[in-house]
Amino acid sequence: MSAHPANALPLLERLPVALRDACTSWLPESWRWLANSLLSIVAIFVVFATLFALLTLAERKILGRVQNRPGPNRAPLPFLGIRTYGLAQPLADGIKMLTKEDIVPRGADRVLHFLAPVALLAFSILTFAVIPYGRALLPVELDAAVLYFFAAGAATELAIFMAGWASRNKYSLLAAMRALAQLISYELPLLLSIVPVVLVAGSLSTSEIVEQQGTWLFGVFPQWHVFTPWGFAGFLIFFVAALAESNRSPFDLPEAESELIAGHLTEYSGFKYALFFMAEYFGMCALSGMGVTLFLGGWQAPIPALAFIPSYGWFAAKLLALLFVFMWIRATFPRLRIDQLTRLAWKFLVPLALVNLFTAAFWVLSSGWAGPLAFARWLVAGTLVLGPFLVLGRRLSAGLGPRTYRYA
Amino acid sequence: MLGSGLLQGLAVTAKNLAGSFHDPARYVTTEYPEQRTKLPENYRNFPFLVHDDPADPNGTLRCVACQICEKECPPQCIYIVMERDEKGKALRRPKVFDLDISVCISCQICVEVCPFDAIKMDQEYEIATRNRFGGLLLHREDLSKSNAYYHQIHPTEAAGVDAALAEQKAKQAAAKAAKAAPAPKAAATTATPATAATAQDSAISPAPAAPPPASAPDTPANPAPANPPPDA
Amino acid sequence: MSAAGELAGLSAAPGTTVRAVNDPFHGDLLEVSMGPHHPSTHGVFRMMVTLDGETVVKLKPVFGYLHRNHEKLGENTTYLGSMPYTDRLDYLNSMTNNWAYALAVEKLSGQPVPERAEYLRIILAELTRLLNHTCLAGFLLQDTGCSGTPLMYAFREREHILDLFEALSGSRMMCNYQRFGGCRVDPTPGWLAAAARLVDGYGRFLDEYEALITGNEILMARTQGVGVLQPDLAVNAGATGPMLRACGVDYDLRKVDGYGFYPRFEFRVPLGDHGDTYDRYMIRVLEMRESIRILQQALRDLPAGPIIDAKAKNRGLRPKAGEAYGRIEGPKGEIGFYLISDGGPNPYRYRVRPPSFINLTVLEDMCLGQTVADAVVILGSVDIVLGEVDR
Amino acid sequence: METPGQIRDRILARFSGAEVTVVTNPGPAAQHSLLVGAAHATAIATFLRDDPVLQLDTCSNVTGVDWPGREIVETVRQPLAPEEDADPAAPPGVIEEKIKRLVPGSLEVVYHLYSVALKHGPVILRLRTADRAANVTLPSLTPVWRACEFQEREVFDLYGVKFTGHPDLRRILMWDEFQHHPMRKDYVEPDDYEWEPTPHDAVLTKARRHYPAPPAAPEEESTP
Amino acid sequence: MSEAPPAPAAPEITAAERDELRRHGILLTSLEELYNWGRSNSVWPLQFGLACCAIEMIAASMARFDIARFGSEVFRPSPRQADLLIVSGTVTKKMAPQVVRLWNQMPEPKYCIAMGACAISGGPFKQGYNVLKGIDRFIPVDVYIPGCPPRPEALLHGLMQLQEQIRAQKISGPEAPRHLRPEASGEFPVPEFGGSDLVPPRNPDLWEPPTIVRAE
Repeated sequence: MSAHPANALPLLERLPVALRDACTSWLPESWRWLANSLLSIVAIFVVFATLFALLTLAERKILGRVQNRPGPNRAPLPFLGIRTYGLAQPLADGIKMLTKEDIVPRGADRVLHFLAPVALLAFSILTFAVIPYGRALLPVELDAAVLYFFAAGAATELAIFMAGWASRNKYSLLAAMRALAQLISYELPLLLSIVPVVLVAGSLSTSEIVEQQGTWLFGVFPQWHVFTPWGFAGFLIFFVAALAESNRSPFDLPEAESELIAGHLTEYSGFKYALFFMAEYFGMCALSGMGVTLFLGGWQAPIPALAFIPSYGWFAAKLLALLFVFMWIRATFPRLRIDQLTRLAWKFLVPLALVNLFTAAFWVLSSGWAGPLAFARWLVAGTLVLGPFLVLGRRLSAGLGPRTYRYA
Repeated sequence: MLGSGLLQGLAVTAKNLAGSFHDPARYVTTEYPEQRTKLPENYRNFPFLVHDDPADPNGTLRCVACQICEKECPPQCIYIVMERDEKGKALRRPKVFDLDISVCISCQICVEVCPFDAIKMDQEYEIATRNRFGGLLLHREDLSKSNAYYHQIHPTEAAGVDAALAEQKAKQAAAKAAKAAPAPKAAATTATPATAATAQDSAISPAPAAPPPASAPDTPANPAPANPPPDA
Repeated sequence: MSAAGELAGLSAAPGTTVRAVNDPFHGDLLEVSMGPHHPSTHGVFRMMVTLDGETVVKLKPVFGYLHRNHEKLGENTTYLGSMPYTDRLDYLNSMTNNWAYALAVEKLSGQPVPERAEYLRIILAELTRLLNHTCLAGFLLQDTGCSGTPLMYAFREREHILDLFEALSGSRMMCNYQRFGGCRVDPTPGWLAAAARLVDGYGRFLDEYEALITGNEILMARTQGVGVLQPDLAVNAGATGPMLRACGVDYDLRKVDGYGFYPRFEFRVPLGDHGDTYDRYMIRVLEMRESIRILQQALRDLPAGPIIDAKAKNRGLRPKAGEAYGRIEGPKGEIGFYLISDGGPNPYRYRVRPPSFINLTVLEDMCLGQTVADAVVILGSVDIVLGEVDR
Repeated sequence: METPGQIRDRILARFSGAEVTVVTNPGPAAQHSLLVGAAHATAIATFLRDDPVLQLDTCSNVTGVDWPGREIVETVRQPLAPEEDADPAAPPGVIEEKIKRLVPGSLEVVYHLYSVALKHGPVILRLRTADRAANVTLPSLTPVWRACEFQEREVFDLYGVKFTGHPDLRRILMWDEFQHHPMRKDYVEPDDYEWEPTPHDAVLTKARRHYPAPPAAPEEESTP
Repeated sequence: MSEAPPAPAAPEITAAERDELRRHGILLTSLEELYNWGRSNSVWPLQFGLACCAIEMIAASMARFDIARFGSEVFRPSPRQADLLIVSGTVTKKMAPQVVRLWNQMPEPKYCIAMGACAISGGPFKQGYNVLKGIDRFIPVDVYIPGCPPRPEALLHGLMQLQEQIRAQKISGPEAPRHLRPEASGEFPVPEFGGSDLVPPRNPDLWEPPTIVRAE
């Protein structure tokens, strides 16, 4: 974990680390790091597995509320029979999934069919290692943390391809091809969208990036990257690409229910299916976490007055807010088509991200401008962001638009 | 601008999300089984047989086993055997009245064609069962329900039926007294002022229900005019 | 987009030659059988799709998975006995099916219909049109990949219409309401007031629905220019209803045949210019707004009087020998009944002209050259109900 | 719109040797139809479609009808051969004769044609096969109206009319292995009513076949 | 594994052993309850509509009735992830093999609800030549919901009946459900298309025509 001067922090802030240290303090020094790492892994896994369970429920509830209905609310607690607004629902689903028969289709590649969900989950867990969850909570301090994150994250699509290929099902195969196309298309804008952050921060270390966002303009306005023109654009590009990377609506093409039954999941049952589901949510969490880290100030409080709330609290709040947006979007949008998906990536997001790189460069260059020049700086950067957006947006939606109709 | 339509859509869903917590129009769930939608009076689900005396549910069935409904039933789910005495004389009541609700489509044609107001539509729908053959073939005993029950589920319609029957009885009595031509045949055509007028209001209109029209003749099998039959 | 147009020639579709499935030069084609169990085939429809990558190069519909012998049963049942069966043809729109059948029988037997009944038929038919188009909008958006939200809103409104149907006819879906020579149940003032409230509020629902989705760029991208149908092909292939009008062909039986009392009402017929999926969707939305106008007029002007002709015979109807073809503008297109009577209690021949079945004739023409995702959406925009397609 | 008679006359003027007769409809609907011989059917259909006065550009409905062979008693009026010296102005003598005749069955296909462009219709075409067994071939009108494609397939499937010139004549509603044409009046459906809770005579008879000796029915308790 | 309630103690069983057995039994009962609780509250239906009843099934999942409250709104399009087959509508003979195939593709434990008259007996269409007279001729049905179509509430009622049935299941012993008995297969023979009917027209192991008991 990070090398913060732990004692300088308030108790609440230190609490998770202190607990861990208390647990391992009896071990000899040479063993302690291993135990610490294992404990961190377990802690992360437990936290995110619980979050996954709650997120599935939250998603069903939010979808329900958007659709004017309550969502799951009847499953009583086991043995007690008390209804708790459906809190027990994920547990019931989990028990059922665990005990469900596991079917491997005849003619499927048994090894790959088994490996795919495992690999997917493994890769998505790997990405959790470099996200700073709090001031003192960074599992692995890596110099090239951002690079590591995207390298591990990209491998998940490979697992989807494995699943699609191994299932020996035509729908799964189509899904596999879609997943690959999607991977290739969206890895680029995803990476390009964070280059400006790296450029401005001058570091690939996530903790460093978060630290740098910890200042306040006039003591009120947080200096998060999203509140700059390039950061805003970068965040939007990142978010769209993250939606695509985590196969969420409107980019859930591999799983496209109305077209490909369940896509790469068509032949998965029982616990393997649950693993896929889990990995999807883990991926979503990881990407949201990275988005929070890079653009939304990580664990920093929005105003200094609220800094007494522990940093991991802020991180969690921002993470949940982003996840809510994921679900909100899922509740609203139709799905894109595969060619439109790739076109959106190559003809819109990638050029925008490239231009955004220049905007960021300009931002860095003009960092000394003050007074009226500061205004000019915003104006120029804003134009650099908005102009290409309008031009490219118009080109992208050429020929599309509302129509007027005649009457006989 | 690209994205404005998307934002508009998000606004609508957000409005519904928030509205589901305070706006009854945006939270429309009836939490069955704790809450139930009030069934409109006209609601129909499977027929039943009306009997007049709860003390003798099978003896006072209005059904005379004329088998008209059996013949007219589109999916052919009614089976009637008339009861006969030792000499083979028809007793004008059903010995067997079986109704297969695994086939019945609740089309109400049996009710429309019945000249004796003997078969009416029930409103029971919680009849899911594990027993395919035992649970879904209803016999005369299962089908027989009291007139009071009929009044309970279709009050307006039942009142009309009762009035018509009383009228018919009075007329029969009068006819008998006058030793006039045998009435029953003509009486059979007396209209059921069937499906009730206020029946439709109860479930849908929070506004005070309008007074029922004097009579609403609408049994197409027997399109009686609005005024009572001439021989009444 | 243009590919479909080029291929839409009259001779093209049935025998269009495509590459061999196993082609050493260009790579293999993928044959996918979509359906009869598929989330987007609206029941048990099946499409044998041949794909080149994601592009559809051949599409053969397979029918019959819901062929429940409606016509044969109709020939073994009395005229009245077939009425509840028509409910189950296009099970979303029992009221219009009832009307079409009643109309055909009335033509066959020369049965007049009282004025109030004609008004009621129009009210219920237009409510059915609202119901059907609302559901279609929901299902179509479900096919484009919405996670249920538009469908939920559509069904929320549908429930309100169903409440009206249930209060009037006793059943939510299988109304069995029309009779030869009139209708079965007279609505009460309370029912009419409830209907008027619903009609007045429906415009607001449509506004919200359109705000949710009509301007959505993703929907436009998914539907504009997708599944273009040429007007001359549409006419030749017997397409009817909103599908035909989306191609810009002005043909609405309510205007053309003027059955019922439609000529008394003021309404317009919206026409599309592109004939694509978006037009098919929008035409339905605009038709709903016209339906609201018709409903407002009908509810305002509903005359008093009997709801069924005094001489009308339903039970034991034996029309004179002869034949009749009666058709109305159903929500899905021209729904017609062709009846031949030999003077008996059952029709000698009972034939349903199913609009969604015949509208599917051009499915392959619309889908060729599009992607598999489009095929699903195009099928959704045809608006089929399998009960009617297979009968 | 022209009456069926006018249309027939125009067709006959255009195609010499074509068989076209007006079939009158005695019912109140009075939708009369044209019975067209198979030989010229495609040409006549094309003519109807392209004729500027009619422009029957769409075929709304295609129906199969089965007319099984039946025995009819009909009165035949035959003019007596005029006698040599009869007054030519007098009406020729007639003898009436009642004969029993076996009308051979046929399969009929009915096409309802409408004009979308001119908004009129219907013009009803009827085509008849020679019999119901061997000669059940009719020309397909799908090349003229695409609308007939699936409907003719349906008629083929359910009635067994073979349409020549149809691009894709396969069974459409029943499965390919199916051997019968179920909408024909003499079709016997498979015997799969093994048990029906409310059997009717026909069904009960069928069901009995599965139970050569049905178990003795217990007497239902009679109503007091 | 032993029976859930400990058997009447045979003389050679000591008190300690009986205690042990009882503990075992309690553990088993708790396990059973947890297992049944999990399954009964997470019944995911197959997204599979056949006819009219499918519309009411969809309506049951919509806002007014909201089958999600029971945890069952996850209509899975793939049979591999589904627990419940709602046969919602007329099963034609042309469709019957596909339905059986879908049933076979579902992993155990799986349940089947026959929704509506057509699925139970062929309903109004039972006299049709292409209509299967009840899906229970080929696959085992757990709950029958009559109606044409049943109201959405009736479907919910049927679902609740199914939940009750699941909760009452034993995980061992002779009355254990099919999926826990090794000798019982969850796979059922798929009928084939014959010249005039399905071959065979029913699954003789599963469905025997009951005897006609009918007073004349």
